[in-house]
Amino acid sequence: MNNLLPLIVGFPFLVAGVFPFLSKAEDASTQKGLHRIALGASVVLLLLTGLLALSPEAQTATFNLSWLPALGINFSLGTDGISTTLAVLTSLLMVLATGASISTIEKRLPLYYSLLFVLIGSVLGVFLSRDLFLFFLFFELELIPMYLLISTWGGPRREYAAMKFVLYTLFGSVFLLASIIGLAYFSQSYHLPTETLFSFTQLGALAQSGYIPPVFQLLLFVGFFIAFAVKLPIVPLHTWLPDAHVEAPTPISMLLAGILLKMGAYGLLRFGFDWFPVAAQALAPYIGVLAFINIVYTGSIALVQTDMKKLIAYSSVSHMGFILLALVAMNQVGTMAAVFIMVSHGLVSAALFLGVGTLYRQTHSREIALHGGVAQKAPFIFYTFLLMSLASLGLPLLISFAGETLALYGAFISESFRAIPLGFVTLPINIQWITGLSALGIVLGAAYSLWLVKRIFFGAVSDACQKLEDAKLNEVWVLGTLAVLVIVLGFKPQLLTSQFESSTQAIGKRFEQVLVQRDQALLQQLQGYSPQNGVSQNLPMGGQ
Amino acid sequence: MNWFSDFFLNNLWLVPLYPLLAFLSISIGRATQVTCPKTGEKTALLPQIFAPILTMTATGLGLLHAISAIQWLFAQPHEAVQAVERNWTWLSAGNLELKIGTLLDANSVLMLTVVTFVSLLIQYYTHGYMRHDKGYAKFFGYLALFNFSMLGLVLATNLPQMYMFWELVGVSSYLLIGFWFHKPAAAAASLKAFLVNRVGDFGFLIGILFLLFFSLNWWQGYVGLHPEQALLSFQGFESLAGFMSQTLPPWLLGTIAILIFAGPMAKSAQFPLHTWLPDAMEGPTPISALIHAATMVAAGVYLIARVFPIISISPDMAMPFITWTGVITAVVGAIIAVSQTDIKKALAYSTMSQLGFMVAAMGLGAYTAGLFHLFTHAFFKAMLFLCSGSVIHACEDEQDMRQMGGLFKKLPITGLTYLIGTIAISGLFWTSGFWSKDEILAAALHENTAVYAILTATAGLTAFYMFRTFFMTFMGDYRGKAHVHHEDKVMTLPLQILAVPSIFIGLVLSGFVGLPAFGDYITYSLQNAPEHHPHSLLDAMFNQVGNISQLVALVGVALSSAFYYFKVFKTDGVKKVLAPLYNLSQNKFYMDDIYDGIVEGGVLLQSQLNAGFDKYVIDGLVNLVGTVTLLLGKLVTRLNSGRLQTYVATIGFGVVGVWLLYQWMFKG
Amino acid sequence: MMMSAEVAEVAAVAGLTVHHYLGVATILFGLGFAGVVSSRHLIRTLMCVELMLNAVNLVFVAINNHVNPSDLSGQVFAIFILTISAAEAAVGLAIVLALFKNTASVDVEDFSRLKW
Amino acid sequence: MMLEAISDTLIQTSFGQFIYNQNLAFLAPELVISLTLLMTFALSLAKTQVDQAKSWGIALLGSVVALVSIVMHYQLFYTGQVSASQSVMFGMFEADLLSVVSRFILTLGFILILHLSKRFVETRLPSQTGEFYTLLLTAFLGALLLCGANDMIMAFVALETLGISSYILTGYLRNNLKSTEASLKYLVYGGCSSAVLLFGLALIYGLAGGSTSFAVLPQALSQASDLGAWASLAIVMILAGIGFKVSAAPFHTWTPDVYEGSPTPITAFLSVISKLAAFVFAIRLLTPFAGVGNENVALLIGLLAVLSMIVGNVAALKQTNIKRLLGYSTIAHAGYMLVGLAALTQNSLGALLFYLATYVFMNTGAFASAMIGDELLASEEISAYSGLIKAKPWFVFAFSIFLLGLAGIPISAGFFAKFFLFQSVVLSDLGNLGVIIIALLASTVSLYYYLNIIKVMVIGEPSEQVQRLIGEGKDSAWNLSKTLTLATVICLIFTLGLGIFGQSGLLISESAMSDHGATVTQNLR
Repeated sequence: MNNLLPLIVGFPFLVAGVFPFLSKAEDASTQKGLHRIALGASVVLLLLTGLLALSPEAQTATFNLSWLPALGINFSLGTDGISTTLAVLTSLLMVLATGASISTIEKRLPLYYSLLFVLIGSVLGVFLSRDLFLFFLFFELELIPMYLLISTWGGPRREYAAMKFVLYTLFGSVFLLASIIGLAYFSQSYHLPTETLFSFTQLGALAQSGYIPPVFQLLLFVGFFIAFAVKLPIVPLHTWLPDAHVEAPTPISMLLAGILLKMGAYGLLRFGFDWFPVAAQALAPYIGVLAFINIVYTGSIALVQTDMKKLIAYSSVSHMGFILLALVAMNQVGTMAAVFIMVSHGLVSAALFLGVGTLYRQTHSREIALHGGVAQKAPFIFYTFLLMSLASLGLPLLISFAGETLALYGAFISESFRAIPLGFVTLPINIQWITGLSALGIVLGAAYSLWLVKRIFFGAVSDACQKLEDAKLNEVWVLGTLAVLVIVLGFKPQLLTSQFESSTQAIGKRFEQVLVQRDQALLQQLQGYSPQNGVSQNLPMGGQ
Repeated sequence: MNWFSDFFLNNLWLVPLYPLLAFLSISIGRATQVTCPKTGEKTALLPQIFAPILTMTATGLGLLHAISAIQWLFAQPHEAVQAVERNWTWLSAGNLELKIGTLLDANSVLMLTVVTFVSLLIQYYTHGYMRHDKGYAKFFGYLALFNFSMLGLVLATNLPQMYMFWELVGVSSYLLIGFWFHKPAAAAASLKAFLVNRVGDFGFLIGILFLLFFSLNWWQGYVGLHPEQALLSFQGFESLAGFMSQTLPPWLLGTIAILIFAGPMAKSAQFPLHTWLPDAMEGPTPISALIHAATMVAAGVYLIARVFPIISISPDMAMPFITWTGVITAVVGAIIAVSQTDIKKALAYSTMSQLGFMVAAMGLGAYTAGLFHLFTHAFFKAMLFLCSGSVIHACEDEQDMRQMGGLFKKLPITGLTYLIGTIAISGLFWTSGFWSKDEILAAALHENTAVYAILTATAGLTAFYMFRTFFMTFMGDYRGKAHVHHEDKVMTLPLQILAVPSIFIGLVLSGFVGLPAFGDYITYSLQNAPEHHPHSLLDAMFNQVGNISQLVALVGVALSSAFYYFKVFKTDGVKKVLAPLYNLSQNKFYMDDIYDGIVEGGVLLQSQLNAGFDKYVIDGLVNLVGTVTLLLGKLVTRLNSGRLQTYVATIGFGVVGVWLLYQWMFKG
Repeated sequence: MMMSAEVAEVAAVAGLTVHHYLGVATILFGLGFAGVVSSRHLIRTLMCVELMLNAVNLVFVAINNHVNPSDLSGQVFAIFILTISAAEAAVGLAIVLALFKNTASVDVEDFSRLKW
Repeated sequence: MMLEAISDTLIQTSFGQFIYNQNLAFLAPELVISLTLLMTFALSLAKTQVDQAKSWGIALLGSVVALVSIVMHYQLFYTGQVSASQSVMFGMFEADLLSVVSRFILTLGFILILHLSKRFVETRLPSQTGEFYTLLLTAFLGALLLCGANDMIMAFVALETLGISSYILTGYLRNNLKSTEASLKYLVYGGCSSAVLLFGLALIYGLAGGSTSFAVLPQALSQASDLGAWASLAIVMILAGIGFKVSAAPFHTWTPDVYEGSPTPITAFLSVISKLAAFVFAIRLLTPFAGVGNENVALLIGLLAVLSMIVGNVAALKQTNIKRLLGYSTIAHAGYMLVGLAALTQNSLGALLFYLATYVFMNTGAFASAMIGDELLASEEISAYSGLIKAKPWFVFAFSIFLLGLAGIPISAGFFAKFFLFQSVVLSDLGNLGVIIIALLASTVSLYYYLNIIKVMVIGEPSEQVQRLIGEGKDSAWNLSKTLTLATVICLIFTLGLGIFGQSGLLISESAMSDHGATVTQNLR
């Protein structure tokens, strides 16, 4: 099973290599042929990842090939619960995106599909790599295909949006590279074996061991945090997302929202919080505030957007805020919630973007005001879009409810921080306050999604939508699969959580361990302190 | 018979499942188009007629479960009712385990019977009302979805599960209100209903989070106590409340209780969050009857009953708050109902007012009275709405009472049942309304005389506006233009069935007629529970509180008939005299405009500011960095002016500059 | 060997130390550089470049004499510099000639077509 | 075996004896190149153009033989028959591993340049090809000598041979005003900066106690605890000289004009060969100063590095001429390399050497593509390239790979080289992380203009030149020069290959700077 890993990562690149040599004719039959080949290839990829996920060693498969021993870099891939789940999500969304591009992309198909497969190969590489250099290589490799995909097939302001996306992510990866090299410096200065200088196990153990002086731990954490904050995105560094989404063609914005944002979350979880829990706990108050801003601030902006895609883009940022909140909770519930929302948001936002895409394909405008009464013209789009909007606002027994409640429950019962020290003044705001205020996000979520549904689907049929017909066949089966997944995984979330339960539990236990140590240290500090009856009497309101 | 009832008792989890299956089969059946071989035209897989059959069988089975549950309840000694609870894990993460299950105890039996019985009748009625509508099957699908969520809520064993089905009920009411989504008013009403409910759910969620925090982090005792019970299970609420009252300060207890009360405040249309209920009348009448009269709005009161232990531990903060919210809602509802011209809106405001009564009862600690009024109100209010439905159906969808009048002759059964309903709601002649309202007033008298006075006055006002609607629609001569059809047999049958409990249920459950009293099973031992229990039937019928309330109601009826039947006084004369009150009532206390102001001025304005800030400041900063780099680039290329002398000069400046910088940086 | 001893005596008598030579050399160097920067005429620029190179010769010889008079590697270096500067001057003149043939002007200002 | 036979007979002769005891054998590549130089010179006197064309063949043959001799020399090292440091000609030339490896890269680069210039020279100056190659070989000879020069005089002579011949080559298109103007600027600027360099060397000569050899420097400086005023001025002046040759800011003003004006093969030559040789010279000269005065020299070089990174990248943003843009990009890359030089540790210099190797291939590839673009579209403006993917997709793919390589985007050698360089710099001292972050931010800015070209080619509407190309359709096939395409393909293979299979390349460059590799690195960390 171990050598399945390089096959999964290598296969997309192989396909990408083949596509440019296929015929460039623009007539219908070759187009259909190309679409079919691409769909076939992505289905094969899905089978491979599915095979990996269902195999007994889904959580422990590893593959190692020494590549540049002179610098301690080896081509090592591996899986644990989280990586397999995200890999399966990636290949699933790839199949759906290829399905969606059948009706949206017409010109220059060979170039389009080769870039798409390079993109998917690099994302799979990111999720499955167990060597920090390899991770960084794949992290940067997906930039150029994404740039070309957005700027060749995108909307009117595509070049600006694509360039902004690339430069923003590259700005983030500057700090990622700085932290990677910093970590390598410490690994070298502690004379750890050099031929596995960049392997996760070695660097992870070093980071978690606490040998690195706390100041540098903090700096390294901040380096990783900024890099993945751009990708997640977190508020001050998020302005690339609305532009990139609005200008990207539908299948690309499906992938962008579906899996590219998850690279940020995955990185934050694995390199940020998991490797530097002490530093993460120290900065937890500020990240908590960022999470709140991410949820409520972008939620309110989504409310007043006039462009459909921009509204959904801002709502994705708001959902990513819940992931951040779950991570800040630093307990088992929070970690599971974070990974769960990664998957649930992936499916829901992909469906929402395809829904908007089908409308944009026919009305050629994303202005909400121009649309009206679409429900009477296109019932299938209406019912799937309604289902997905309800899912995105967190309706129970649909997929994202479990994620959001776990995030809120986990964050509220967490003890990660009791006050926000701001240099001279310490605000008595603890994580419970932050969670309570972030719960406003679900009200805003309901407001903007249902208001969008009302303005587009209900009421009289607007003139732009007179000639609107229902979704095409390929869009029907794509939206259908997503709807089934959203309902089934909503009814029985354990189907999903059983995949990554063990790894999130392990990470969660490590977080809780850090919090317990912090409390013990605090207790020793107040020597005179003697706990009365074993019940830790820290009132949520008062607290330290 | 008992293996039959055992089957129904043990797998109560089937009750919500039936409507869910009905909903799924209807939606899938209608969605899949299949081309029939002979004619070749595409029809839906499931013919239209199957939709009502599926939904009604599902509700019928639910009713059978309810009957066997009643049998099980009556078989038990009412002092020690053994609740039956079964749980299945829905989602577990770390020390948090969310469970879904079914809880069978007195309250759930009560709600189960009300929901299944009333919805069965309404579904039969809908067959008549919606037969010509294009979305006929879809409507029954949505009704099945609503039943699933309501029954799930009723049988919930713990608060998180209750919250889940709470939101599902909210969504099904959204779908049903916005059923005719091509009408802009219906679309707006459904959005408003859902958002106001969502605001209530926000408070409710914060309350749950608090309870979760204390029971998981502090209350070390929880885990050992009931391993099989779910987190925050209703069974364990007494011990949780006991623990919390010892450890937490009173203001915190009060805040938690009020936060949880925020949920019912929105769902049961209590004062500040009531504006969605009248707009919800945009939906078809059957759902106004089902959801906005009998079941959903009652879910709020049911939740208060479930979390009563938590509320009761803050007697001097949460309980008065709830009482006065109930009272204000009752008064405001009644006043606005007086000036309504649309028959459904009038009934909607009367529901709001009656809900006010129930919530006030709960606030006063009159647990049994509140639930008893909920029980009786479900029947006669559903009947009233169905009557209004049959009137509207007959007058070709005319809802304005000023265009009706004299319909008694054309629609005798509807007229009669409407009269019975009006008598019941006004609490006259010992109908069911009298018994339940009488207990609330008795509790109010015992607890707080001011509340008693206001509630009695409101009871009188209720009688006034209810008879006003009766006289305007059924008495006098027909003012409308439309040709009035005959009443449809399918629609009048449920009316007659509902008339029976509206009259006798109060008497039957007063405990003097062989059957056990309502209060025997549905009680909650509160230290300061009102001790007065009528000893005999006569004493119950003719006690002091009952007589006063009947008297006040009669005065109301008299005044109303004076104005609207005998037309002794001109209504506009009174309007001028009570002008301020009348304007207030006409404009629904300006609540809608206040909310529009809050939403437009507050939320949307702030969002516009945020969007502007995001676009110009953060994005502006990013673009600024871009332009600054380009400017720097221009500046640097300035150096390459093409003139050889400047090039060579840079060597000199370069050397001197670097050397000076070196001296300054490393030596200075 | 003899030669340098006498030279050293004469220098000592006249009070000339290596710093004087370096001073003169730097002044020469500065003049050369100023000449290159300021002159408009190409030939004068080339001559100033030669001047700078000669200034460096002076520095070499002075230092060689001051630091290690017995070993003449400094002066050898100076001779190399002389040859190289001669080669450079030749090439420079050829280029100026080519420019003159094309644009009939030797003014530096005319040759600023390649810019920004 | 045949070689041993020749060398045995040769040794008997007195001349052979002289060569033997001065182990001149290690100067074999230089000797071969001078031989070919003479032959092409003889050919240049021939009248007929056909003979002139043969000179390209001879130049190529000569450089290939030189390459073989270098490889054999490396074999000697590898098999340990020869001890690391072999000073030749009384210490003038140090035939150590550093010089071998750098000369190997140089020759590879030179062979590519030859391929670039074949068609270019035949079409533009058919009658003077012999003379062109003679000059090119002299410049190359200068570069080779510079790599091993371990003495001031030797270094200066080599530097000037390289310099003066490249002045002439820059102005070789006599009737083209741009070329002559470029050579004028190059000459005057080169003259001044070599004067400044000499002034510095003179001061160092004084400091080193009157000996022109670099070997003596380490002892001379060992006592010096801190750089005196004169010594620091000397270092700055030397840096000015090196900065000119390597086109580092603030001594970069000549680069854009000369790169735009001079013929493209010569620009490639300047940007690759002379830069590499100058860096080896810098390594030999500056490493003794590593320990002096708590790394002041390192900070000085770092200053230059940061300045050139910022100037190079920022100025290139708004360029429209492809060669001028590549000129500014070389300034930026000089900045990245100077960061490696500033760290002055063994593995950072090793990584620098590897970076130079990858840079040779990427830059030559980029210039080759510019030349192909010039042949296809007859214009150096980037706008002319718009929509080229519709006519020549494979050319656009190659050009994009070179540009992405220069930008340091993955799977190209540029990414790996940049990563190794920055990582080695930080591993020497965590304090350098600040400089690295500046370098990375600068390379982020650089992606804008590299990606801009790719965007124009892939997304732009076909320009009129490209439309004409599409009109010609497939029959225009590859009437491009065979050698030019061959050179581009070789560069492409190396740009993609050197990263992924860089292990051997890395080992060689690491060994070059290891203890036994270069005499000069004894006192390095």
